[in-house]
Amino acid sequence: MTKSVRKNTEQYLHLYKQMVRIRTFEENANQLYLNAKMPGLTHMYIGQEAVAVGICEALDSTDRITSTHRGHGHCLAKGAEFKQMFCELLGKAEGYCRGKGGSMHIADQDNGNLGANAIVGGSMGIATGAALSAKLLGTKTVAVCFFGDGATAQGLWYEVMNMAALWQLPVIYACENNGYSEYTPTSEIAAGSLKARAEAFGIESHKVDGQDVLAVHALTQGLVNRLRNGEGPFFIELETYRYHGHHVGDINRSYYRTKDEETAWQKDRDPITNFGRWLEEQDIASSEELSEIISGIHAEAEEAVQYAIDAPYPNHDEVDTHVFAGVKHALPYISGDSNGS
Amino acid sequence: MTKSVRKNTEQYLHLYKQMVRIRTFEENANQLYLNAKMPGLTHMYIGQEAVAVGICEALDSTDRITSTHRGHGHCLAKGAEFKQMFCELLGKAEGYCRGKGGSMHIADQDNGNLGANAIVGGSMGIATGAALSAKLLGTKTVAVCFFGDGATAQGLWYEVMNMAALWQLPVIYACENNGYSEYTPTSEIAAGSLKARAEAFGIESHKVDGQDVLAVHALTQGLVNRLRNGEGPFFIELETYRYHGHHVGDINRSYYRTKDEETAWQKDRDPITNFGRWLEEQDIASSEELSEIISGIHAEAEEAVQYAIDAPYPNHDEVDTHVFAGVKHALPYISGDSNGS
Amino acid sequence: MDREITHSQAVNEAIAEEMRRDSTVILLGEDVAEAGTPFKVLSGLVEEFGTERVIDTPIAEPGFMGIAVGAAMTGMRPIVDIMFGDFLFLIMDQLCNQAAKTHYMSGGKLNVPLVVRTNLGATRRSAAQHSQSLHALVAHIPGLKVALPATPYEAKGLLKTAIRDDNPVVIFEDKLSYQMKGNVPEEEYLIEFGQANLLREGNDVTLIGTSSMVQTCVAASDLLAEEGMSAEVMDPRTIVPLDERAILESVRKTSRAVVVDEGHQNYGITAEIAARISEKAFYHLDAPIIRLGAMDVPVPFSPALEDLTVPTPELVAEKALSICRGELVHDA
Amino acid sequence: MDREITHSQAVNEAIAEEMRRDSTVILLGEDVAEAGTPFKVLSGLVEEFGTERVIDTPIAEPGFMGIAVGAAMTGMRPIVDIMFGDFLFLIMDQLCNQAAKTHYMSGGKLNVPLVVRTNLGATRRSAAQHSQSLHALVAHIPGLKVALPATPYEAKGLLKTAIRDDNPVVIFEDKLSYQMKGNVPEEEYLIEFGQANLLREGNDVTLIGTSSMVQTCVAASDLLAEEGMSAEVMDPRTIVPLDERAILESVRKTSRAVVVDEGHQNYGITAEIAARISEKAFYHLDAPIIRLGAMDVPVPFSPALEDLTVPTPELVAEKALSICRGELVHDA
Ligand SMILES: Cc1ncc(C[n+]2csc(CCOP(=O)(O)OP(=O)(O)O)c2C)c(N)n1
Ligand SMILES: Cc1ncc(C[n+]2csc(CCOP(=O)(O)OP(=O)(O)O)c2C)c(N)n1
Ligand SMILES: [Mg+2]
Ligand SMILES: [Mg+2]
Repeated sequence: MTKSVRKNTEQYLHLYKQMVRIRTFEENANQLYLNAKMPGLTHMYIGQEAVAVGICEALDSTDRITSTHRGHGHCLAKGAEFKQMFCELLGKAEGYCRGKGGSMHIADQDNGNLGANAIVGGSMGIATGAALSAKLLGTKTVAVCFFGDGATAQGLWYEVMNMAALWQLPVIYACENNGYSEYTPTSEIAAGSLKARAEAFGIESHKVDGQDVLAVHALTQGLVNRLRNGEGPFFIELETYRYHGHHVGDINRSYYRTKDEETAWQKDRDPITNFGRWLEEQDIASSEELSEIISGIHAEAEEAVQYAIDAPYPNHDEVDTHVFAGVKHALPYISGDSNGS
Repeated sequence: MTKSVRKNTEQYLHLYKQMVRIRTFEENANQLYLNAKMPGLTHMYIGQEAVAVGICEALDSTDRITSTHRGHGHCLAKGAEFKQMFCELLGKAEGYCRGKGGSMHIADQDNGNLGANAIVGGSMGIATGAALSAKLLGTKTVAVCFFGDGATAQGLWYEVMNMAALWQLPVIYACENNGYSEYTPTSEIAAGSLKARAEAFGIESHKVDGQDVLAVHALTQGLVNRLRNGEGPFFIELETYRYHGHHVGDINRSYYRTKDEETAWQKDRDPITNFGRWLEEQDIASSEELSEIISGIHAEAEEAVQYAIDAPYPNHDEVDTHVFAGVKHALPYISGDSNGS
Repeated sequence: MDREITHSQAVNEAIAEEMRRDSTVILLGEDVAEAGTPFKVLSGLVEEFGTERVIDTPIAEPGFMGIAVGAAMTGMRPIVDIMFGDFLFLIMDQLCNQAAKTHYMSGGKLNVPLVVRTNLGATRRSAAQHSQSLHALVAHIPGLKVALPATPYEAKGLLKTAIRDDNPVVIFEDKLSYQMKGNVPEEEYLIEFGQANLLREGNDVTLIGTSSMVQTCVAASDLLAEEGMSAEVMDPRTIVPLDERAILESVRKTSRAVVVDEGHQNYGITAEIAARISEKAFYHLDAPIIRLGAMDVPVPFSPALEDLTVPTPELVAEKALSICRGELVHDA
Repeated sequence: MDREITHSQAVNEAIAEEMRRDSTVILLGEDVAEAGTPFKVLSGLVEEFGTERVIDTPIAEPGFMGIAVGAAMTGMRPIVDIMFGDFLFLIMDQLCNQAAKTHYMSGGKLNVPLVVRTNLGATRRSAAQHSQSLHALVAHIPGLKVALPATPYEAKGLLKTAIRDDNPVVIFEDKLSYQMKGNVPEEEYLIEFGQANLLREGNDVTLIGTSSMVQTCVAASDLLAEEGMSAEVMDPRTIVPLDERAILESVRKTSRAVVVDEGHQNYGITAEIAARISEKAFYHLDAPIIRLGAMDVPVPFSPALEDLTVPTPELVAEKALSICRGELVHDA
């Protein structure tokens, strides 16, 4: 066990915990769906945990992220709590968005998460704008824009990369390349090279194993430091894999990818298993300690799920609140009642 | 005078004539504006003639082009006539679009011009779609998408390049880099390299002197042949310059570019002067012959202008025709009169 | 001969028949081929027509919409699949500045025969960006036709007509009805645009419903019947063109109308229909026209809230009853 | 003290004052800095506020709109310049799916205080893609406020209010009126949203006009006066929120209304206003409400055609007269 490893013990364990939290959250969310306790559909982050955790651990809570339809991992990695998240997924009043957003719009402003987004690529401008604010206000904070490989097809990305590069904005474009856009291998719908696309705008670009939390974290930490010193923007392509279907209802996947491929990633490249093994090898934690971490998180999740199930829905009169900031009820307001009361 | 030059005499003279036609057309259009005879504004192509002519001379009339707000040059180079063009610019019924389109929407379907476009970048999809048709219908025709350097900022370009590359469509993206986006040097609003942006999608890319009609033509001819054989798409960046303002009303330009710069291009790099000199040097045409060409075209233009001035406006009852194909009058039609009669 | 098939099957049949009939018909969109779309509406088409005609695109709606416009101008008849109606916002420039205006701007020389197939409808717990009913936006733009099928029969007949139309047509399917069954003849048929369908005859009030709200109006008419009121139920089927004559005829008979649509109410479809009736059946009206659109809020995720935003049969019946009884008097 | 300045100067002053007052106000758009926009409306601002706050963007409307949304969510108050209202189609996703819904979707935690400044209006010989009046599209989307100034006074007061508003506001200027002069006080003032302005009092008919059509209605009222009719002229100023109370009060007094707007008529602004009046002033109406929007055709280039597409004072007066005289009876 090297000195630096010892020094970082706490952080290593934190990385591990955060990944386990995400996986545990997702397993519970999937179960809620299967038990017909969750309204609608949701997209599982399982398999990609090292990406969200490796990146977000390099950020402060005042740094901003934008997230995607597959957003629970980013939200948790940026510091969100189980209870408010499960409440949101079930449409309850105590959810992060008072149940109005749900899985695809979960946001956690206090921890700098500007929200998941149900429009593929829809948050690329938002993250870039957060970086513009940081620069203009001189906050020294940074922004990370999470998006998938499929989202690279959206023209918006090229528009905002151009401006980010011109204006040297403190933003990282983090592409989680899990190989698929819904039910289509992205290789069939993406020409050329993703990295070259960013580089063409003069943006320094990196490719990293998205299953290796330490590699992701080290790369990001370096880039974040440079962003805080006025460099940037940067692009990172993270090679990763989603274990589950595109969403919880996507069960029969054989027409677009093989079972073998799925098994291989889960067996050989699982970010949690592999990092756990490394922690043991490095004598940072014993297998028992890791099990304890896991069971503690499982218990916490179970409690949060039950809390969310029991929690109340928003009152009916909330249906037209929060349409406009500063207006209590939108319906009277739009017809000219100036207080919207 | 080499053999090949001799063989191509007719074509060389045609290139020259076409460039002179464009310049003459534009000078007349500008004069119509100055004399308050033309409704609205228009964007002069003067200075860029070698681009349109060099490219369009490599095309058949069944090949398609899409054009821009600065579109008279493309339209003429693709074979349009003065009379219908001037009529269109003056909003007359005999115009190519019956006066409904005007300068910014001039189209000439019979010669394969799918139209100018007043949305910057707006025709990038259209050209790509024309190439898709060509491929699916097996026509062996190609499509050329003309656009400016400023238009490269539009995300649409990256979206359609991706598909054109994936589907190997017979399309050339021809970027006329005249250095300016309206009143801003494009270097201030474009990061990285335009060529690299296309190359990132695996698209073979070329840069050429857009003031050298032979160079433009030779490059294009080679690429068109390859497109007809199933290769493609391609990107060409053409270095060029607009002599006039962004539009006819843009007279005071000193805040965004110097008089010296303007003079230098006009003096040293004028596509018509230089090509004329070359024609003389190569003994293809005498200075008198060139003057005759010019005065013939001037006379033709003058006549066409007068024709257009005298031509009638469309009848009032045309205002709601051509809203829907197959419907005579749109106004009754949308309220349920099935014939729109 | 009639048979029962689902809305989804009706759409699939319409496309398959037209693709067989006309080799220039092609399909473009995300996951339209092997996956047959997330709603599985297009399953089997790629097997029959191949990947040259059933084309999986990248996630680039503006891009493939633009490509479809160009393809339509040059000999093809593309059907563009926009997975959720909410993504229409991404293609507005290509649809409204290009497709809608090309025929006019070219003085009739260029045609853009394409179909945008998309959907509408809330209460699927899909939240604000996957639940909108945005047909009012495209209905406002000259040069676009807009169809709103309400049954499998209409889904097939209107879509076939749309594919054969030489203009851009936007057709909105109710995504909650894909599994709904209904009678669809085996024989080929088309449904002409601009022809409303009278579902129920009645004397006391006309209920005009579009798309998902047609069944809501039918259910409301049942509730009204229990109260001894007879309601006429009318489905315009297309909102551009709009069968104004049929609507006015009905309202002139019943003297009262409730207009129901799942788009937002404010500046929405119900306004246009109500305004036309008010103007052109003015002297026949016995009561103000009631409009019921979706509530003017972004669609909330929570089921407890979402269900409040869409008109229900009970609400339609209640409003109809109140005007029939002369109770709804804002300005007395 | 009052002075006469142009609409263009009024806009410029509003922005300059707000930028001085609040350092988080920034301007983004194409050629907004040195060029001061093609309309020269913003001249001088970059000199005072520098290129950090007056930002020339690439020609990438979706991109800089998205950036503005993100900046607004994180402490800035961006004013986004959309050079022609027609380009709104390009930013619809960022404006309507993102900006408009963020506050709601986040349960009130995130705000998007931004202004989209754009324009409307035809008859400038700019053809179909540079002449549209698209305010109906954004007015339909919950979460957006929509302002339509008609005078320099309103241009300044409404824009200042918009900049201070904590929500996304779309403000449409009439591009033909930039050189129009009007009284604008030296002292600071704001104009509250949702407060209609009564320009003329009258008894026979209410003319409700928006933006460019306010002056058309005023001119029509002059023509009507010549015929011995007294028209009330009302300018709603904002269409979201809409001052329904003021409109209804006027129509209940005059018993007749003509609604005039430069957007397309079909599924446009006039429909909503007419439908509300018809419903809520039903028992006071002596005649059908007349709607006059822009003709439902793409805007033609030819002056001979373009001028036919926009309501004129003569047309407004003629229609008003016909309802005052009880002549306009569609359904008698
Ligand atoms: C603009 C838009 N188009 C299409 C969709 C439907 N959709 C949701 S997720 C998805 C695939 C996204 O792929 P990728 O970006 O790789 O993310 P992943 O799902 O792999 O995490 C698609 C097409 C959408 N939500 N938004
Ligand atoms: C989408 C869009 N944004 C802005 C404009 C206004 N505009 C017209 S031409 C132009 C500059 C175009 O520059 P470039 O593409 O280089 O063409 P050039 O004028 O140099 O030929 C701009 C910004 C427009 N017409 N469309
Ligand atoms: Mg992916
Ligand atoms: Mg240029």
